[in-house]
Amino acid sequence: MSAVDLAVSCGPLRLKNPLVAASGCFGYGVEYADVVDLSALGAVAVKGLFLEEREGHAPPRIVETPSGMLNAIGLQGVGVRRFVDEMLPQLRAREAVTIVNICGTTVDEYAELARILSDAPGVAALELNISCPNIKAGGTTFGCSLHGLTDVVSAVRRATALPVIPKLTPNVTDVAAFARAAEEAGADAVSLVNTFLAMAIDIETRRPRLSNVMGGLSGPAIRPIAVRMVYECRQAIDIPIMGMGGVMTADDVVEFLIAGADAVQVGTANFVDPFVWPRLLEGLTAYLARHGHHAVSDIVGAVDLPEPAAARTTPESGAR
Amino acid sequence: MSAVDLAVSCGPLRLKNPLVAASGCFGYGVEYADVVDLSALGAVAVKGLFLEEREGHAPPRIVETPSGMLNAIGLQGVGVRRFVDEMLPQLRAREAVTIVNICGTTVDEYAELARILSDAPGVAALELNISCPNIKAGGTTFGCSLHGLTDVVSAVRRATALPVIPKLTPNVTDVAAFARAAEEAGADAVSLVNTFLAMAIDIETRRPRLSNVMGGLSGPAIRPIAVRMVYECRQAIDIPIMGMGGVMTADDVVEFLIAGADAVQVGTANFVDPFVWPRLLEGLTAYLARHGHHAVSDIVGAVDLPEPAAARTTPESGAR
Amino acid sequence: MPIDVDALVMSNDRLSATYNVLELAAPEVAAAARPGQFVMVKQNLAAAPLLRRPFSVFEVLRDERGDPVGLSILNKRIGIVTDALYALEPGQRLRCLGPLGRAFSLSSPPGEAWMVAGGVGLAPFATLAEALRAAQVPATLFYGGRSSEDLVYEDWFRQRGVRVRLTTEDGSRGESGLVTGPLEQALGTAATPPTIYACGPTPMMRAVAALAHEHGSPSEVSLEPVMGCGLGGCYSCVVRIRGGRLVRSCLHGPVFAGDRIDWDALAGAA
Amino acid sequence: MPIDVDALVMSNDRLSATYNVLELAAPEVAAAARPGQFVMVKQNLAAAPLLRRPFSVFEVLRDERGDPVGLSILNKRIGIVTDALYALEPGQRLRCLGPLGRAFSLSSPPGEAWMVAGGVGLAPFATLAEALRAAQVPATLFYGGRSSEDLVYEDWFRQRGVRVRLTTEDGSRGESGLVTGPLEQALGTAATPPTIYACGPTPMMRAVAALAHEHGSPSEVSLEPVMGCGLGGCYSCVVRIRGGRLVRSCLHGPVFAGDRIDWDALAGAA
Ligand SMILES: Cc1cc2nc3c(=O)[nH]c(=O)nc-3n(C[C@H](O)[C@H](O)[C@H](O)COP(=O)(O)OP(=O)(O)OC[C@H]3O[C@@H](n4cnc5c(N)ncnc54)[C@H](O)[C@@H]3O)c2cc1C
Ligand SMILES: Cc1cc2nc3c(=O)[nH]c(=O)nc-3n(C[C@H](O)[C@H](O)[C@H](O)COP(=O)(O)OP(=O)(O)OC[C@H]3O[C@@H](n4cnc5c(N)ncnc54)[C@H](O)[C@@H]3O)c2cc1C
Ligand SMILES: Cc1cc2nc3c(=O)[nH]c(=O)nc-3n(C[C@H](O)[C@H](O)[C@H](O)COP(=O)(O)O)c2cc1C
Ligand SMILES: Cc1cc2nc3c(=O)[nH]c(=O)nc-3n(C[C@H](O)[C@H](O)[C@H](O)COP(=O)(O)O)c2cc1C
Ligand code: FES
Ligand code: FES
Repeated sequence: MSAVDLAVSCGPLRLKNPLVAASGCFGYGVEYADVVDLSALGAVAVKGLFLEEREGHAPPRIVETPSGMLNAIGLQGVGVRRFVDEMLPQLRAREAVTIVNICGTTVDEYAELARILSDAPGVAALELNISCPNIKAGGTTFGCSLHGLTDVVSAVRRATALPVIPKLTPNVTDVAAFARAAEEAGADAVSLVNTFLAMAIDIETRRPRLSNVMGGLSGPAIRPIAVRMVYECRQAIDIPIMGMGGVMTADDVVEFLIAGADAVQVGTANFVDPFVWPRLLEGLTAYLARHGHHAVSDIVGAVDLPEPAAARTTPESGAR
Repeated sequence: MSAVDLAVSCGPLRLKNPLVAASGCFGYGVEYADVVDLSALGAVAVKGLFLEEREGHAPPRIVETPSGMLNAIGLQGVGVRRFVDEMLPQLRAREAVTIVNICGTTVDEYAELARILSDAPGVAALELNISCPNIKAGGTTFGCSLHGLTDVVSAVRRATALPVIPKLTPNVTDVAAFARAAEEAGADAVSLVNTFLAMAIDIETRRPRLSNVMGGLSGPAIRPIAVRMVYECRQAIDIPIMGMGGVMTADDVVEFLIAGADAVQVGTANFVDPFVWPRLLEGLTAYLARHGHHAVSDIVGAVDLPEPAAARTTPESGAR
Repeated sequence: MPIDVDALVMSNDRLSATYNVLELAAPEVAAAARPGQFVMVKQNLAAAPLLRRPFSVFEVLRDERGDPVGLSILNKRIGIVTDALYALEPGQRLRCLGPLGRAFSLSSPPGEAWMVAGGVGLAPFATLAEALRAAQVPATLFYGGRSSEDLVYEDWFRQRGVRVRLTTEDGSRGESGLVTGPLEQALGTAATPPTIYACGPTPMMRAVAALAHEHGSPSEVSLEPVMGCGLGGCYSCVVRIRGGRLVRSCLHGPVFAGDRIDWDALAGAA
Repeated sequence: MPIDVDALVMSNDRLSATYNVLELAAPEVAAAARPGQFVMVKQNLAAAPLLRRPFSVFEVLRDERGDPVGLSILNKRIGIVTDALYALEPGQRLRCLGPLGRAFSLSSPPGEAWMVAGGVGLAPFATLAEALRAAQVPATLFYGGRSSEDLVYEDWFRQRGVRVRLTTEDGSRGESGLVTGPLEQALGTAATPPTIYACGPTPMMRAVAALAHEHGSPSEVSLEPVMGCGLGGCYSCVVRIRGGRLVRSCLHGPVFAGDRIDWDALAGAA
């Protein structure tokens, strides 16, 4: 097993292993410093940050669903300045590789956030959360509009030398088209998936179970859709992919790697088991060793397609 | 409880209750005649039919996932003529209200199927499966293209006097836009959701777990997304909605009704428990009685929105 | 007409680290079951995993008066549900839907019946052995496994007048090699071609069907594809038969005439 | 620093049809737990439902030498997991992550400590009673429920020198009415303002906090919002404090000064 090297590179970003804490599921990282060795993770994607402090939505903010959960936190956050002054130094002290997840309501806000964070010591990369609430570009979110995505990525690209990783929403018809647009706009990598827009209703009160009415579905329930989307994007782009969606075990990590992810983010699993990280790392190492691989990259995108089927792997072909 | 009347109407279609067997999850209905009283169901949507007999995909055709399953049956079927000659008479003999789910590779095939079935005694309505494999309209399936959808619905509308119910795919950015297009093209109702395009990989063999590589995700896992989509469509159209996706219990039926469905289809649950129907009917009746309702329509679309939230129910607002 | 019973687990006999026999209180299902039929089981309708799993009816359990009181299933651990069935304790319950599928067709005397089982493929043959005995058909069981742990219950068959020939691949029990070895040998010396029944790994069943064909014996095989519903509703369980059609093995099987199967296609699917 | 233990269930004492006490072998968690802290439990990491559930540390269980051997939780059935916890049998295991959250701040003599519990809101007060006793703070428990079945464990408190005043809404036990009745009365006649601790339904805690404020008593309440993680990671558990900020009750609570809570907002959220 010692022969296995878990290090991966996501474009300019070198990670000691492919496991990354997903944004919004790990606070600002510092909350977990007591239970998780932050320096042992490939990276930590911190909770989505706006320029200013944000209050977020009223509770109830989460509700459990079959093999998943809905959340509508509303991006409560301390704002970028307090993050840089208060959290970033702690993350550096813990030797965490920090990916900052940024959100704006305008293209300029994204660019401004990128500039501020470029000057802040200890930021490894920027993940662009382009599926936030209240971000309109031609009537839909940046994340659901190719133009919106292109505008945000290009603006951030111009504003920073840091690795730029747009995070794609799964709530679109053709996610691969968004991955291509991100690549063309100069992204260093893409991450996917964000949560699926969903809703649950309390049948006794007939009220939505979330104060915000709708929320994002995460957890094992979405994994098969997320794996499909990572696979589609792998066929469509050459830049690295950070895959995620419902990863709970090392087997799930491997499934995303084989589907085409260069790194794998882990979100909801942190809530179920904050001590999941060592188990994921050991399991991944054991899998690679068992199969005689020395590097993670050996299995990235290594799907073995049955020949006749190869012709049928268009997005249409699966639906009934 | 006897005071509760479960009858509902979906446009011109009168159903003795809102529970409908979902297409492809109940064979041609006749397979279940021994275990289910077909005449006790609101209706039976039979397995998708093409003009000609179809072989479908090679096995493996299904794989289980967290709270769900993937399938890529590939619409194996007997073709419309054998259905009319062999199955339809049996369905009539069992007094089943039969909704025929039709699939074509061209607009003309849909129209031709509609004509044939209009002359066949015992067809209550046509459900248009516009998210089948291999159906191209401008590079994407009819189901993922507004023009494709409009063309199919208009053509079928012209070809038949039967109630026309396009079945919407959830694999789109804005499902409500497709519901509107269906309404404008003359649909009597819409049904949703079909399955979510997904994929699972066997990490030992690195082969896709389905011979077709991708398949459709169904079951409880998708329910919160399906409920959201039904709710969005309810805000967008005036024609009736048949809602579905992960219904396993009477509570789930009620959730879809409250979200805005006039009738509720039940698919995967048939595999888990073919005797689910009496339990669903009793549970629904009990709920209505407990809440002092005499008709199903009393709760259709009866979501109670917390005031401040009402403003925030746009598709964007849930995502992070 | 299948029924669904929330059957009480009467006993769980763990035969080895991988095999166990569960006795289930499902008298109606047991009474209706014919040799080769199966049941779809699930521990709790609400609990994960979502789908039921198919299992052959192993024994029909009877009281002293000979009336059916339940059935047993022979379980081999290979995953989530089979592990859970191995761990079940008496007093717990298991939902049991059946009987389902097409049964073996009984050969009649004086012709002999030869059953060929590979590992857990033994499961459908206990009920068949009882039926053959009632019909006074002389029966032999060719029973093979990887090693001795894969061979269970042979005494049960001996006690019912079945001649048993054991093989193990590692030679730890009976003749060493594949079960088809002794079968071929016996076929070569058989006075009249016996009716052959086979259940086990696909390559084994294929080989048995081929041998039977060669020696002019009729054969029936019991297939074990992944099954989503067991009732003909989902079309997940199809197998290709000679002539090219895909048929649902939960309705037209699991028992098929060995000659009807397109073995090349089946091998590809596995 | 919280740890996660796959704790053995040592006993399950079903006090009524809705209440039970589970004894869990989690010595390290018990040793570190301070009054008012909680644990996040889940039966099996892989099993449904997905998320853990928060429970107050009820008793710290000690051996004859007084060393912690485990902890108990007082469980009230209201849904999926609480039903499952009611059904647990000794020998089974429960994952137990903790201790978590902010503890009660101990008042010191000669001042008195009054604990006000509504139903299962009793849970955080057993450990508090022990701590008060060790600090020689005179303690009273005002304990209310809908009816007598909602009142459990009062003797446990009496045996530890706690004065207990019971109320039930239906009068089936103790004084009839709400727990705030006797509290208000007692506050009216109290020589010096006691420190007041409250846990129970939101309206009750709100009323208690208001009474305490009126009579110049410091108060602490233990809130019970839905919690997704218990570690500050998910931001699901926020409560609005005076001044308008939303704070995570798993980190800054569950125990808050009664004066800090924006009770209007909290009522709205429920
Ligand atoms: C008609 C019929 C009768 C059967 N009778 C018996 C019996 O008497 N005793 C017995 O032990 N088993 C029997 N089987 C096989 C049994 O159904 C499977 O072993 C079981 O479904 C596996 O479930 P699992 O949750 O343990 O495995 P899973 O965790 O679901 O899967 C584990 C692995 O096993 C594979 N697998 C899943 N289903 C099957 C299957 N049907 N056959 C082979 N591999 C599969 C999966 O692809 C996966 O790789 C029968 C199958 C059929 C179709
Ligand atoms: C810090 C803290 C300490 C707690 N201590 C105890 C304790 O010692 N003993 C005890 O019995 N309970 C305690 N609770 C409450 C307990 O966590 C919930 O009762 C439990 O999570 C419900 O889980 P369930 O699966 O049974 O309910 P579910 O099936 O998940 O939900 C059933 C219903 O209860 C509601 N609900 C869910 N979570 C909560 C919650 N946290 N509070 C109120 N209603 C909820 C749901 O909205 C739903 O309407 C505590 C809660 C917190 C936050
Ligand atoms: C409570 C919660 C908060 C989240 N907040 C953010 C966020 O701030 N920014 C972001 O890009 N994604 C956010 N996400 C999405 C996750 O990062 C991840 O994309 C999604 O949950 C799927 O992964 P999982 O199934 O492993 O959780 C959040 C998810 C959850 C559950
Ligand atoms: C095995 C299987 C086959 C299906 N075949 C069809 C079909 O032929 N036509 C169709 O419109 N939908 C088909 N569907 C989709 C279902 O009708 C339904 O839309 C979907 O499964 C969601 O509902 P559920 O979660 O209750 O199963 C199929 C689903 C499954 C699981
Ligand atoms: S198992 Fe569903 S059709 Fe055979
Ligand atoms: S419960 Fe997750 S932040 Fe408090």
